[in-house]
Amino acid sequence: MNARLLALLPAAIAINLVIGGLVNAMGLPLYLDSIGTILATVLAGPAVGMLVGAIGQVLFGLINGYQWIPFGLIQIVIAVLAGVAASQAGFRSTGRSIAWGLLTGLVAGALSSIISYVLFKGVTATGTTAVVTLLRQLGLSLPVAVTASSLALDLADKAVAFLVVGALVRSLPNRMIGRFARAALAVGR
Amino acid sequence: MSALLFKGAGFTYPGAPSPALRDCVLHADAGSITWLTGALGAGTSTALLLAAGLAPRHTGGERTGTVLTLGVDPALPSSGAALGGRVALVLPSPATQLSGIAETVFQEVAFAPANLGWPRARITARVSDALTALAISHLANREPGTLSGGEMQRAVIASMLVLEPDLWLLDEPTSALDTAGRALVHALLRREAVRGAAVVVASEDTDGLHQVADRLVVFADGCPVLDGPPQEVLRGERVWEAGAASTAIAGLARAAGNAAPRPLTVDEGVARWAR
Amino acid sequence: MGTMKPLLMEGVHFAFGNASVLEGVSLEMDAGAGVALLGANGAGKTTLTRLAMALLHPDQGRVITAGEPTAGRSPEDLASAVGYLFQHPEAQLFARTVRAEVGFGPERLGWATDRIGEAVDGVLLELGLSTLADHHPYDLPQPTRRLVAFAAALVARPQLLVLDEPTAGLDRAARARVADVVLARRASGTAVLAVTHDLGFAAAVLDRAIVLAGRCIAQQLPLTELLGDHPDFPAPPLLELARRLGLEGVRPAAAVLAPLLTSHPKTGTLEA
Amino acid sequence: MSPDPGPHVGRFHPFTPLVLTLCVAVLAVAAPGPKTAAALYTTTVVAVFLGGVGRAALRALIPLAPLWFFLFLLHGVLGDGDQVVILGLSLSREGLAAAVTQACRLGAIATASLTLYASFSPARFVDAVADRGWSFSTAYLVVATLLALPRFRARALAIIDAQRSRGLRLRGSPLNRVRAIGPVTFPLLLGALAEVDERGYALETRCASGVVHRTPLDPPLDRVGDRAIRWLAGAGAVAVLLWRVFG
Repeated sequence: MNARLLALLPAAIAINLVIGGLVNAMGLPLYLDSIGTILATVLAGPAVGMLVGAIGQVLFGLINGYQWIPFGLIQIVIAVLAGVAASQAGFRSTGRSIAWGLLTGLVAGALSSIISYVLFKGVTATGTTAVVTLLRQLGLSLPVAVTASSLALDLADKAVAFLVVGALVRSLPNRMIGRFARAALAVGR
Repeated sequence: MSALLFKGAGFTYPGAPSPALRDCVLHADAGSITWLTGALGAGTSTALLLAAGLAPRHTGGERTGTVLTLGVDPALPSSGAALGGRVALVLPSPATQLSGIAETVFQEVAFAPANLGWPRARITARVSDALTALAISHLANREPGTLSGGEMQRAVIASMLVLEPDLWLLDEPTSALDTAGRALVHALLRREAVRGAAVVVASEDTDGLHQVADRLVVFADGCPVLDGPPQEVLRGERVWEAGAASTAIAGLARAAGNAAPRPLTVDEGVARWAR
Repeated sequence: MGTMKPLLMEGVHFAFGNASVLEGVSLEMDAGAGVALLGANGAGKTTLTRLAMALLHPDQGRVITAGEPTAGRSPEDLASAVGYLFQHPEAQLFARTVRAEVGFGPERLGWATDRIGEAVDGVLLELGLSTLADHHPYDLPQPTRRLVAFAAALVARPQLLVLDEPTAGLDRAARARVADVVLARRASGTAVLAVTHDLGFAAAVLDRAIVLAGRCIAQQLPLTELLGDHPDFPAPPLLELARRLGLEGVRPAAAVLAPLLTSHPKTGTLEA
Repeated sequence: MSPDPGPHVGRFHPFTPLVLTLCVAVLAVAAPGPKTAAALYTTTVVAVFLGGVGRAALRALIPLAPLWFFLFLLHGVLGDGDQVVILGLSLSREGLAAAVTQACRLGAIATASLTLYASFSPARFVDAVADRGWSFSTAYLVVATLLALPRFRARALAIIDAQRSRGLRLRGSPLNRVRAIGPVTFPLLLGALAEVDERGYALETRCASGVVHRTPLDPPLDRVGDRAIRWLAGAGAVAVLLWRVFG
């Protein structure tokens, strides 16, 4: 692996693991644990994005004890979708970024609800599970409650994640855009 | 044959409106210390990246003309084999030069030799010599991230010294060091030149350089405009015209309307102006 | 601002957990004062500046910044009165242009748009950044980026400037520009507290030295007296020369010393 | 990555805790009912205490507490099927069993995982990989990220301090907070990207790309005991998995 990727990847993975905490410190109930994956995909392609997402998920499990390694699959799906979005200049405007974010959120939400229900009995990260419990008390069945809460949170989380990465890449200085040719394509510059 | 040779070398960063280096002719010889100075943007830092081959191989952008580093064109992908571990590069911000996986300063300095697959005994011996040379043996077991700026800069220099390079490329190598630290690094560079290495320093810190450098090259607007013995260049007027600067005392003499050649040190200043 | 002191600390104690950092620190700064905060790494210099900015609060004693105790207040409350330059200032840059970056503070403070425009243009002129106003900060070399962050700390014309290593990583021209601006702001009444290892800069633009050691203020005296007499603080070239030429009590800056050296171009003897 | 990985577990070859953690995960997923899951969890906790890393088992309770609470709530209290009254609460028998099983599964995995993290020494891991001649890049990415985390967290806090000192208010209306996302996250992202070039130059100059066989600085001992534990645990886990899938 060339030295540039050895320098880029740890930073992108660390962003996946740190930005959530940063945003929570501001009282926003978002995970944003895929910004590094999306950014790496836009800058260096989906293969790199998948690696960032996968290693990030393993390290998240290692550090926090939560065993979310099965959710690594979702990071890979996000990298694929972000790659498709980038190839279609999906980050060219706020509107397009959010649209691609919602699409990714839909797919990610559906997948995570299956994993959450089948493997984890609907109990995953505190935020999501609190919503599940609420819906359950309103009388929804567990599978429906899990699916609804995963979808709702993932739609919001991925929309904001795509929004942030799109706004960032659009505002990148010329020197950086010149260094990451793919990024220019992603924002139609 | 020069350790470093630029013939009509030019370079433009990707997305940059104008070239950072234009039609640059420069050489640096083994066994001597060549000091490059110039205002910000004059091209000295770019010259070092070109010499190391990182421009354009890593930076992207366009290079023109010829660059030969230890007789090889460093921009060629195949140059890695010929130059690997023989060219040392020290950049201004120590924090970004760390390996990222060392838990101790010892492991940090041993990073490159380990990557090159040196035998363990040789690594241990060379690392402790390098730590001693930079007077940081007492930091061997400290975590690199917890060092002060000056300590980190010495650790980065030590992690290059360990390789016994044939060509040193140093960009503002003493920016975070105090007076004593600066003197120690200058003495170290002199010993490296005596050992036969070519030492090229890019720095605006001209205060101590006339006791260190064998040759001073002043850059302006992307290419060398002055090249000569430090004492002569620093006492003259053209160094200021090129947008660079001489020592603090020479600057004071110039502000006081003194004509060239001007005093360089406090002692010379006292001799010149004392009643 | 009348007689209100930009910064007052009375018997300040501060500890990280059980590791005491500052014990019984008292200091006072008047309008226009210029203080260099010196001391070894870990002596508590940055902690003291963070206390002044209400980024930290004392365990005992009082910190009064811009006439108001910092107890119960947070940095954003002091943002209009205090300009704080962090050690790695470029780490806070995010806007697409220098103008937008520098205007961020005043905008957060709710200034009117035209007032923001004037303040930004003024500070960019002061720092020689006017031609770069529409450049992206990350398209500029790192020293210039640091100058942009410095402009962001100055733009709201605070009455107190707290600077952490203001000249670190700057090129010669930028260093001279920062020195000129600090002197000009002090002349207009702004107090400046600077943590610095750059003794040439300190001697040229600041007056008093506060040396932190052993968790308290070990020494507090004019800079020109301290530098050169203390092993840790050697005298920078211009101060050394001024002292050996018998020019005591003169600010060791080229602009000040030069006229005193009006010497015959040929013989170079001192006629003043 | 606590400074002292514990008196006993530190003696193991770095790969041993790694393989054991994977085995515990496989066994946990394969555990059919509450009894087997509970047995696995207790064995894991006992083993961890014997290994001298008891505090990892205790620290695991922090992430586990909310999970256990919601499992009990969702499946116990709100579970359907025939009810049983315990301590005045009417709980679903079947739901409770499912909740206990899942709780113990997560308990075993979280305990093993945090023990691995507590005993993880980056340098020994890199040396173990180098000793085997495996891919240095993968070891580099894992270790460089773990060691970068404290630096990124510190920088994130510094950014919040810096923006607040310029007047940014983080509390206030949700719109105000969403608008604050840019000034808080962009500096971290741009700063990280701006550093990539210089970090890449340093890694290239110090021959970190295209490493063929790296010299381990202090190769960890791989005793027969270590290898035996790894093979036995691995075989056992695979056997249980096969039995569970095809049994």
